Amino acid sequence: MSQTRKITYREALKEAIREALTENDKVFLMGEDVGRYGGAFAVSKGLLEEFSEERIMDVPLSESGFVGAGIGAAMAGLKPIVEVMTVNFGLLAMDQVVNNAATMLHMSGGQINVPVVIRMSCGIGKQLAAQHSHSWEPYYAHVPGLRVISIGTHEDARGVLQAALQSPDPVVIFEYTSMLNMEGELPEETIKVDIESAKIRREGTDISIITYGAAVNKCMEAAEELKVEGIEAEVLDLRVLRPLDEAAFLASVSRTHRALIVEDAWRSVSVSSEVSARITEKAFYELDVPVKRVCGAEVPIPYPLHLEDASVPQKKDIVEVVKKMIRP
Amino acid sequence: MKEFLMPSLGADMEDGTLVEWRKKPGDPVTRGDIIAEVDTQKGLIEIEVFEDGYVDKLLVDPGEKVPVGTAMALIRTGDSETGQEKEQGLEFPVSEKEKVVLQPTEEHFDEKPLPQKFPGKRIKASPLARRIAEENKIDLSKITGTGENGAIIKDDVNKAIEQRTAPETEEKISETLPEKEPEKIADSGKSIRMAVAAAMSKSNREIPHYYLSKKIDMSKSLYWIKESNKERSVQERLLPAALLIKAVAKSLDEVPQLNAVWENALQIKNEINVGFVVSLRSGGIMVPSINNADLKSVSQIMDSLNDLIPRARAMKLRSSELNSSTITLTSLGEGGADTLLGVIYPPQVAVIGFGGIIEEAWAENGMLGIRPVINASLSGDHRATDGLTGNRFLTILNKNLQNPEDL
Amino acid sequence: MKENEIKQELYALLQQIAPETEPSALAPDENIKESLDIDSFDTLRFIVSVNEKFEIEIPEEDYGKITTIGLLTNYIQKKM
Amino acid sequence: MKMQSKNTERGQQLLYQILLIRRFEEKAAEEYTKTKIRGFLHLYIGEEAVATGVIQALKDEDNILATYREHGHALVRGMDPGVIMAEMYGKQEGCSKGRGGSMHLFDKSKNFFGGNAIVGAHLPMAVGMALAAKKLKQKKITCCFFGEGAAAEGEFHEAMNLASLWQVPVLFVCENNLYAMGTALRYTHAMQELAKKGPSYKMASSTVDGMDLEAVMEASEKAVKKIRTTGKPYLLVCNTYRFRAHSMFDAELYRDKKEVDEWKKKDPIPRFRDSLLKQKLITQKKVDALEERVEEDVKKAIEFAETGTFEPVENLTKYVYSENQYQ
Repeated sequence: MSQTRKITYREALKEAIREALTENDKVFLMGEDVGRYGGAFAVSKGLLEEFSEERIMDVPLSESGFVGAGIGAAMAGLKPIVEVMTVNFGLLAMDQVVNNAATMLHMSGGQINVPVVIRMSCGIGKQLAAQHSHSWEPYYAHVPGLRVISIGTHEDARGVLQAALQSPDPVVIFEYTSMLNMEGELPEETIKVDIESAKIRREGTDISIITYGAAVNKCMEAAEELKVEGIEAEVLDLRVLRPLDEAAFLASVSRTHRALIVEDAWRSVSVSSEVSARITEKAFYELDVPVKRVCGAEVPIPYPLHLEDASVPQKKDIVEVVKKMIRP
Repeated sequence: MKEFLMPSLGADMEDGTLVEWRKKPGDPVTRGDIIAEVDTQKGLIEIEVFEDGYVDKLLVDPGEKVPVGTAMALIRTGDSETGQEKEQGLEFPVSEKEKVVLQPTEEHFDEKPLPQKFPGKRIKASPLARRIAEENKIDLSKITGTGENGAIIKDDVNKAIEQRTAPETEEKISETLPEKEPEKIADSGKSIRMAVAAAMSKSNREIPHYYLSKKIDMSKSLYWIKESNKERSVQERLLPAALLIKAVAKSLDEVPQLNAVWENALQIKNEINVGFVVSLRSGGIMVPSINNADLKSVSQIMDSLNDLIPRARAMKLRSSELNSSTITLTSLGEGGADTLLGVIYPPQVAVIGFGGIIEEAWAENGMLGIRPVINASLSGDHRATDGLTGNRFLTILNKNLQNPEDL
Repeated sequence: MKENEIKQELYALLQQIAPETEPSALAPDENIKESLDIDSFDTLRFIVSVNEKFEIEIPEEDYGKITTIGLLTNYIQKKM
Repeated sequence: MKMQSKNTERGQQLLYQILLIRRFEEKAAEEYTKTKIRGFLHLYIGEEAVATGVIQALKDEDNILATYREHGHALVRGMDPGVIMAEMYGKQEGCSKGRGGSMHLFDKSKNFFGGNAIVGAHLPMAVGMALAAKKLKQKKITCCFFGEGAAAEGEFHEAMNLASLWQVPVLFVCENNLYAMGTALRYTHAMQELAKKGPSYKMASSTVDGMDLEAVMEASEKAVKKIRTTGKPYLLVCNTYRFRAHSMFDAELYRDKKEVDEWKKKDPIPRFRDSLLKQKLITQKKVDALEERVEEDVKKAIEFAETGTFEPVENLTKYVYSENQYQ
C-alpha cells in the first residue's frame, strides 16, 4: 500500500488549479470573485497572492460575456479555466456554451478547436431554496460537442482538471458545494484520471447502482449498509456524463442483472433516463428486474430542511429500493 | 386462466383461418390435445393445446382469419392465478402435474411476444429469466415467480432447471395421444406451393449456402437391409430411407453445430429432430419431424415413417410434427437424379440431400468393382458453419453407413 | 380368383395410393412405378396391401418380378 | 481626397473587391432560386463599402469575426470565391467542408472566425480573442462586425464593458443598416446615435457614412491606428443600407419602396468608381476590363461549386469531438 493523506474536496480542487497554473503559463483562472474574495466557496483562496492578477482574473457579473471571452481566448491559443460561480447562473451563459463552444469545431469543418474548461459548482443541501439549488447536469449532457464531467470523489476533484486541460474540446466540470468540507483519502503521489471513462467505486455482485456527483457518496454509504444485510452492491460512478461511457454500465449490469440509477437531478429527461434507456436497448436480456431510478423530486427545491431533504435521494431511499429489487 | 393463441408455426406464418373447433366450452383438455383445425398457407393444420384444464370460452368463430398471437380461447388451468392452487389442486385433479418443463412447442412459440392488447395475461418474467428458460427449454408457464409482483426471475428458472425430471417420459406422452381423423381436407395444394415458395425464397435470399457432396458405397447398408428384411413380414420391412435418417441423426451427435438454428447467432439444439421431406402427389412438400431420431432404432424410425408419410400425404399432420425439426433430410429414392443439393429451411442451418442409389464402377484397394452408390450432399448455412464442419459430417456419415449393424 | 378379378383388385389398391391416377388405363406390360409415378415408400405400401389382400408372402428378392400389372397378376395367381 | 495618396493599382484592387462582392451575391441569389443553395441566404448588397473599407485597414494576422451576412467580409479577407460558393452549395470542398453553409464561413489560416449566427453572441468571443492576444503579447487586433440589432443585446453591453475594462484591442464595427431584420432602428433603440454607447463604457468611438468606401477606409484606418497605439478597444459605427431583403424569403412589408430607391442613389459602387474616374486613378476601359474579370471569377466560382462533391453520410458525426483527444 502506498502512503495516503487526508484532504478535503475543496483543497483537492485548489491543488489541481494550482498545479495547472504552475505547469502551464497559458492557463489562467477567470470568474466572479475568484481573486480578491478568494472564491465564492474559498476554492481559489490565496491563489491571487500566489500567482497574479493576470492569472487569477476577477470578472464582472456578466456570465455570457466572460464565458464567451473564455471561449474566444481558448480559440486564440490560451487555456482558460472559466469558473461560473454556481450552475444556477450558468444559464445566463448557456448560449455561449451550447451555440459557440459546442458548435465551433463542427461548424468550421474541423478547423477551430475550443479547448476551454468551464467549472461550475452545483447541487443541493444548504437550504438555498429554489433558485440556488439546481442540478442541471442533464442540460449540458444533452449537447454534442461538450465533454461533461461530474466530480463525485476526492480523487476526481484532484485529477479531473489536469485531464480536462489536455482536451482540445470544451469541457464542463460540475463540482458539488455540499462536498467541499468533506475529507477523503488520497495517495501521496500524483493522481492520473481520465475524462473518458466511468469508474467502479465499489465492486458488487447483486446490483449495479449507477450514479454520479454528490450522489456517489450516498450510494457508497448505502452499499455499506446493504452489505450488513448480505447484499453486495456495485457502485458505478458515471463521472463522464457526455459522452457516456456506455460500455462500463452495460458491462456492470450484465454482471449483476439489476440496475438502479441514482441522481439528484429531476427525474424527467435526465441522465438517468438516458442510462435507463440504453440499458433497456442494449442489455435487455441481462435484466432480471426492471431498471429502477431514485431521482430528485420534480419540484422547485423548497427552503425548509426537511422538505429539501425529501426532494433529493437519501441513503435510506437507496437502501429501501435496492432491498425491494433484490428481495421483493 | 390461460389464453390459447393462434400459434406461429414457422417464421413464414402470419395468420390462420379457424376451420373448426374440436373442443367446446366445458370440455377438459390435456396438453397435446387437438383443440382446433386451422387453415394456413401451408394447408389445414391441427392445432394442439399446451395447457391442462378446461375450455372456458371460445373467442374466435370458424371462418375467421386471425393473426398469429391472437387469443382464440380461454383455458381454465389448475395453477392459474395464485401460486397456492398448484400445490393444493383445488378445483381439478391435475393428473401429471409435475410432468412439467419440456416445451414441445420450442422457441417459435415463445419468441413471438403476445400482442400488447392483452398485457395482463402475459407470463410475467424478467428478460433474463426468459432468455435462460429459452436456452434450457423451460416452460415458464409452469413456474411460480418469486420476483416483484410474482414475476419469474433468474433464480426461479435456475431452480426449475435443477428440478427437471427425465425428459423421455414427456416425449412418450405426446406420442401416444389418441389420433382423430379429420373429416375434411382443405384443397390446399395451391397454398402449400405458395408456402414452399415463400420459405425457399427467404432461404435463398438470406442464407449464404455452401454445398458439399460425397459418394458413399451403399453395398454394406443395402445388404444389411436385405438380410434384415428377410426376417421381417412385409409390414415390417425397412426402406433405405429409415437407415439414412438414423445414420444422419447419429452423425449429428458428433457434429452438433449442424443440428441448430440461426437466429442472429448459432443456437445448437439439444434434441435431434430430423425433418423428412415428403413430396405430395399434388405438388409441394410436407416436412414432418422424426423427433429424437438419434435415440430411436431403425425399426422405430421406419414405424414413424409408416405413420407420418400417409398422414403427410393426406395433410393430416399435427402442428408439432411440422415445426419441431432441427435439421432437414431430403431423399430422391431410386431412379431419377444422382445428386440433390437442398435449400435450407430457415431457421435451420443445414439440409442433407440424398440422390438416387445407382450402380457405379468403384475402385477400392486397387480393384475395380460395381457398387450401389449414393450421392450424399450437405447444404450448409455459411453464417453458422464452415466447409470444415460439413466435411467432418459427411466423413462420419460415410463411416456410419459402412457399419449399418451399429446403427 | 380370375385374372380379371385380380386386376380389378389391383386397380383399386393402386387407386388408394395414387388417387389422382387411372390405374385401369395401364397396359399389361407397362411399368407400374414409372407410369403412376410412385416412390419407394408407396411401392412398399402397395406391396403390403397386396400381401394383405391376397394373403401371399412376397419376399424382397421378388420385387423385380412384379413390375407390371401383367407380371403381378401372374405372380399372384401362382402364389395363391 | 484620401485616394490621391494611393496609387492606381490600389484603387483598381479595391474596385475589383467591391464589385466581386456585388456580382458574387447576385449570382448566389440566382443559384438560390434554382435551389442550389438552401437554408438562409443573407445578402450584403448595398453594404459592401463597410467590409471593403474596414478590412483593407487590417493586417492579415488580425482576427475577424463577422455575422451571418458575411460573404463580403470573407471575400475581402482573401478567401477563394469558389471555396465560399462550394460552402454555400454544401460541398465538402467548401471552406467549412460544407458543414456550415452561407452563415458559417470559416478559414482559420486567414484568421477568419465566422460566420456567427446568434446575434450578439460572437462579441464576447471577440473580446476573449483580443484578451488572448494581449496575454500572449501578440500585436494583433480583433475586428468584430455586428449589426445595430446586436447592439440591443445584453452581450453587446457585456462585451463593451469587458473589452474596455480589460483594455484589449478590439475594433467593434457596428454595421447600422437601420433594420434589425424587419424592425427599424427607431423601434429598437432609445439612444439611436449608436456611437454614443462607446463613451458610456469609456471607449473611443466614431460614426462614418458606410455608403462611401473612401470615408470608411479613412475612418477605419484612424480607428485601427488608435487601437494599435493604445491597446484599447474602439467602436466604429458605419451607417449603411441593405438594398435587398433581409433573407431570401422576405416580403419587405416593413419599409417603403421609395426609401429603398432613395438609398440606392447612394450605391457605394458607382460612387467609388466615379470617384476613381474623376481622380484619373482609373480609365473606363480598365473599369470594363475589371467588370469582365469579376464576371469570369464568379463563373469560375460557380463551376468549382458545381463540380464539388458531397461528403458521404458515413462522415455525419465527424467534427463533434476532436479526433486526437489529448494534446
